[in-house]
Amino acid sequence: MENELRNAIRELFANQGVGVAIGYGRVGVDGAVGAVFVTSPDDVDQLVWNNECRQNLAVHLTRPEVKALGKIAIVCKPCDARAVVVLANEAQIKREDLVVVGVVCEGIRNVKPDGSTSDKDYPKCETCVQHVPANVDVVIGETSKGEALDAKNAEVATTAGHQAKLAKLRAMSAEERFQYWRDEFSRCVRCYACRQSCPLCYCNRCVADKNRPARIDTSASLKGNFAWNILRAFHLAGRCVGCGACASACPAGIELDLLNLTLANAAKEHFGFVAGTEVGAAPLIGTYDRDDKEEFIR
Amino acid sequence: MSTETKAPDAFEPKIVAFVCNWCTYLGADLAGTNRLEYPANVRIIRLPCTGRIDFNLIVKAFEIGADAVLVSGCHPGDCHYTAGNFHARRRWKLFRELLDTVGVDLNRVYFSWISAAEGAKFQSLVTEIVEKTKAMGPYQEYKSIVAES
Amino acid sequence: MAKIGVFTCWCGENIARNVDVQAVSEAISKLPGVACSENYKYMCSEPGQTLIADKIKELGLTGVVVASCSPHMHLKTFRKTVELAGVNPYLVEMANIREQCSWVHNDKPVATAKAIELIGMAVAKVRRNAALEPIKVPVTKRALVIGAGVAGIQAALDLAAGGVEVILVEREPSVGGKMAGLSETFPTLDCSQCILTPRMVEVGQHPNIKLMTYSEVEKVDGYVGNFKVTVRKKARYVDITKCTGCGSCWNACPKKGKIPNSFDYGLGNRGAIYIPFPQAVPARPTIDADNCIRIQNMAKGKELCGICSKQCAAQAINFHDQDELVEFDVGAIVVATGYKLYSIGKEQENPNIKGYGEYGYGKYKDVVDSLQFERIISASGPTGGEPKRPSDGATPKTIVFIQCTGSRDNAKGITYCSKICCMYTAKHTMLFKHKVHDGTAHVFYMDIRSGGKMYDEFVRRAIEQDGAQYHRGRVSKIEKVTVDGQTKYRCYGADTLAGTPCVVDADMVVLACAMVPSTGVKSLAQKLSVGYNEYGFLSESHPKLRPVETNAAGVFVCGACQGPKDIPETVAQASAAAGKALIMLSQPFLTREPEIATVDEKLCAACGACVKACPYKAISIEEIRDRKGNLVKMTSRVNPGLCMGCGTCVAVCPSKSVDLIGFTDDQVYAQIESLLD
Amino acid sequence: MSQIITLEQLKSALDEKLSQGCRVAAPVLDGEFASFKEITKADQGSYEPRVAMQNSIKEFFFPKHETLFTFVRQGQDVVLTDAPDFEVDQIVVGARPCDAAALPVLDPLFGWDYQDRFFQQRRAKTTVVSFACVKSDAHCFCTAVGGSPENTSGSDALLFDLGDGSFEVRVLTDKGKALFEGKTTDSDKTGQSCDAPTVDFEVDKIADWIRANFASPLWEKISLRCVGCGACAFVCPTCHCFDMVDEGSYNKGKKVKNWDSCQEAMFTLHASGHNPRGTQGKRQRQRLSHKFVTYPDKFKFYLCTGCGSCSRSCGQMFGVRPTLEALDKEGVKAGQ
Repeated sequence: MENELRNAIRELFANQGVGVAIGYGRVGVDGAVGAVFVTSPDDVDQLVWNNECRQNLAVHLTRPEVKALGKIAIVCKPCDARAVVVLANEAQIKREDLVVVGVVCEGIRNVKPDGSTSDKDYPKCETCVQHVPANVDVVIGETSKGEALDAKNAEVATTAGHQAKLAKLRAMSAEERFQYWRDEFSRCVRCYACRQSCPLCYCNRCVADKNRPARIDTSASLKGNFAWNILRAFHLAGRCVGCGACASACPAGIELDLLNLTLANAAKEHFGFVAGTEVGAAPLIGTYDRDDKEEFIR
Repeated sequence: MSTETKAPDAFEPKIVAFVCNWCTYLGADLAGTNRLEYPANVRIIRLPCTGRIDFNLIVKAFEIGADAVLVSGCHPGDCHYTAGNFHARRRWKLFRELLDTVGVDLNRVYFSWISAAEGAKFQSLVTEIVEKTKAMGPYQEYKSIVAES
Repeated sequence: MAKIGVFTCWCGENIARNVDVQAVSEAISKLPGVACSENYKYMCSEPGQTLIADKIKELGLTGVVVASCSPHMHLKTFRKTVELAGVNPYLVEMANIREQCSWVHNDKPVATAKAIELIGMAVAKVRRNAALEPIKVPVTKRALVIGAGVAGIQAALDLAAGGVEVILVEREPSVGGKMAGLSETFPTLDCSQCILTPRMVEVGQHPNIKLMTYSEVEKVDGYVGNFKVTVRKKARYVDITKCTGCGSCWNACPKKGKIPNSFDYGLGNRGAIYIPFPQAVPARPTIDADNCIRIQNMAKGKELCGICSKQCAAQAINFHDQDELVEFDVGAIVVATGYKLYSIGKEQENPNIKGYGEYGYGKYKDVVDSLQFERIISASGPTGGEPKRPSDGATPKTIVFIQCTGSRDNAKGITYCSKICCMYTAKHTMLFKHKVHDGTAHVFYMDIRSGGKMYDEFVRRAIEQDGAQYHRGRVSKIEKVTVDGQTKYRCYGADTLAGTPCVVDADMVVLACAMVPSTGVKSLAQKLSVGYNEYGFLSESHPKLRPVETNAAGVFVCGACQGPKDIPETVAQASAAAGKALIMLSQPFLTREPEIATVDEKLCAACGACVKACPYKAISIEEIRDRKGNLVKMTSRVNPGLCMGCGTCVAVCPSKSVDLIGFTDDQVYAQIESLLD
Repeated sequence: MSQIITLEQLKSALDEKLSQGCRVAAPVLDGEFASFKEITKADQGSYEPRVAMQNSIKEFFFPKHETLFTFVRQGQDVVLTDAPDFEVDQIVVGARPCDAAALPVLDPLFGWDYQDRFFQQRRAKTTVVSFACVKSDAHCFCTAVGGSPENTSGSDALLFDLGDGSFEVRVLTDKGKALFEGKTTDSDKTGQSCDAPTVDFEVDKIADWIRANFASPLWEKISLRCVGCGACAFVCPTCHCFDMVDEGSYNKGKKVKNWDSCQEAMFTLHASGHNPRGTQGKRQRQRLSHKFVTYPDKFKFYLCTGCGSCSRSCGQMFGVRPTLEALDKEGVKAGQ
């Protein structure tokens, strides 16, 4: 499959005027897999594909440094390809100027806190049902694990374990939940790694960096951290594709993606909406239906 | 400032209300015109439309020590701007879920449709919110994270 | 440094009874930035306003807070006051210490404390207010009228008489609408066509009116005073500038008399090339392409028929005609798209509405709706005005009229009263009786609603002079039966006044169906950003005070597209809409409130959330280019002519790159934070 | 002859200090993650040498968020009140030697010109008890910057895990002595640290390359995968950049000092809109230059202890070690 991928990318350099191919390579400490930016067909052999290819490379699509390298080809797992769909729907990329090379994926290995990988599946892959990428230009590889899913039968990208954890949390009293997040958010250092590693946090200037008025405190205090984490999660409502980049980037190990999962579940349950599964979909927030639920309104 | 009917140290909740200019604000005005008395704990922030009411304002209200928040606008179909309340309704539906997961007590966040003709509804809802909030006591959890910051 | 003047009003005793105004003034005078804190018995009185003006001049105030009644009561007053004193009117805020404080709290210390906080909030806000100038937008002195029934005709004529150029767009081949097909009109029994056709001719000839029949509005861009409208001229296959209307073509058409004429609601027939009725304006034919032998065979490469073309001396027929898109700039739009009848037995467009299978409409030819009956008794109708029933052409002796078919029937999904049915049913019974002297009209009704000048008298006449039999009750079903060898329609009704069942064997049944908005009105409303209710009736801006305006500035409504109404009301409303449009178009510029949204274009990421959320389509994605023409970035941009200032865009913007002037985040957060303990 | 202390004795010594009102911070285990946290009972801590930690001990000297002064408006005046002094004793136990080594690195910075009382008071009041390393991983490179698994720099006492539920205690300073005096017993057991991590680059040579190659295209090339999240700076024991902001309302509030990172685009954004470090390559150049050129030029220390936390926490598999290796391979050794 790795060869198939390399050949496909070579072909793109040769025939489609691609200036940079964003893929995975052994770039980190001890050969850890991270993003590589191949700018010449001679370097295509740097590309790898295996079950350590964890990052969502779509985060690079909106970066000016990367855009400056010319027409982009990007390697996307099925889950990551959803982020590309949202970016295109939100007019952050011109889909026709981009080649998405989708790779069939049967799961990525887990990453331990020290950065090493274990043989266990990455948490979000445990229950993944989307092994064949949808809405991509080229599909690399084959699998017996099912076909590409379209918007109608798409599921929220998450895991049984995560859903169970969220369900357990939601079963607590409000005070207990608040206490849980109080402990979690007390570790938040407001580095904004969650924001920077999110492919969909592309604002030119985050509202957290604006101070007239200061809508939320910039301090890594409990007050500021609650406000920030609520804000971050809600700005991704109906947009988050569940790639988990935020949680895996968090140096404090906060399970931020539980907040995103709450909203993804709500979007699916109340509005039948799964982000990133439909090309050209109108945004969940910013549109409405006259019959939207309102049982909570007095 | 205290009167003989009230113990000076009785808990008086702080309620922040975000309301639209065309329905609920006028509903509150009508409550006044009809002299419908209600507790004095609510502070109304007038905005053009519920469509303008961002979730961040609710968070901010808790940060400044609100014990409960009310968000209110026109009934569906009555929006002065056609659809602001429909947009707002969808956001709130989602935002409540997030607040719930974060552990913000949903008994402290109220949403309502109150038309310009519903002065009595404004009166009864505010009265109810104040009574229920008094029964729950001050919103200690949120106040504590603010105090520690 | 801010110099804010705070002026607290006693409102006589209204505020002072429950709020210690003196204590409030003193407490407020200690707030940072407050340069003076005054109080007065009646701040809105002339001495009160003078007090404010004097303080502005004396202290050079940079902001003013008036603590008195609701801003809905007096904000405009105080804006004027400060403007006259030389301060920008948008530097005023009001604290509502009457409706929302002194009138609702009787505990004086509590109300006083609250008043202080309310004023504190206003002070915090006004500190961040900005001086604003009203927005001026230019006006195109041309109006679009959509629909050329009696409402559109009236509106167009009034606008044209006012010196405004009018584009009158009608989807059918002729103007005239529903009224052109009516027999006689209540309560005077004037001939409908006699009163309408002169108007139809006038719109066809008026130098200020550009008539576009067989055309539909395709697209509406722009905003009040500056709409850009695209109209689709449907292919008519007849060049009406060459055609003389001689009639050779439609008389020669081999399909003549073979195609149901929709103007006669299927009761009469026409050819493939036709004029819908003799008085049509323009009196020019149209080819119904679906039924034209020539056109239908052209695609197969065959050249058949073409008789009409051979007959046409003017060579006006063009079988290769195509739809054409025409663009216009207009300043105002009047919507007059009218109504149709609710479809009784057939499929409904609206899934919430059900039909009346039990009445056999569509199954029994002699069960007709009220507009069909109009054609049956109209002198220009398919029977030449002779009442003949459709099935066998026999003259009916007994006709049952069923009112409220659809209307006011929650079970069928329409809750409203269609308003005109009581009157036209009475008219039908009279016209029937005048033509069939030995006939009997039975009317089943729920209530008789005949409010209006000479209306009730009219109904009484139908009953008392013309002997119409009125039964208060509903008909539960209609059966086709044969009595003495004759086909009858047995109507099982009830007379609830007599308390007895009431069964009538009728020769014919006329259903007074509910009025519903005409087909396609919702998509038109969406193009215009005009609201509509669950049935599709267009929403006026205010039911009492702004009955012909809509929430889309520059778009007006009249006639039955806004709600069921009769001809006099329709005409009055059409003139009102034309008048409102004329007022707008008579100004050199339109002045709009400056409290609208604005985008920080440097920081906007152009994600388009605001574009989708804006109820007025006031936001678009635009390019920012440098002087050399290179694309710098994309951004959202608010059209100040369209924005109504709701602020929905602000709430959906993740980076808050859009803000609402007058209710900026800076102002609102300052208000909230002023409440911090 | 050595001094040893059992785990139980260590905990009871900490509990005793806690009961005296002393603040104690120790590694606390939360699932798979361990982070330094303030504890209220010694049992809450997890006392074994670790390579990977979620944070460094710097936040007990230089908190992520610190109030400098408060303000309140009174009438037309504004009244300022300085933040109180740090007056409580503090113990940080379980530091890695590379954590502790950062403290002497930071001392000159917080005292060369402006005397930062916030940092200095905490330094004076804090006793640092470190654990010598028993293992290293591929991210570790303390040896490259003068450290070692049993580096004593910055520690008041260094403990060696004897693997039998006790530690050998090497007291290094008076503060260390004050903590352990009378709590240890004599023994002949001595502890041993793991082997020093190996590196095949020389920091001095790389520093020279950096000096000479400010405009090298290599910077952009090697930094492409960095998304500028700044997590590296926040877990780094030596990164110390901060931002000062006003928080609160018009009527009252405070001036606070918050951690910041040069990896974020906003860090150097000018009011004009111009950003002198507009790309990630320029930001990484800044980070590396500061750590290995400008800081040592001024204060004689590398601004890096080789702990490897940056690359361990980097979601993009980046960090100081991979960057140094890339510069060494593609710059120094390639002779570019």
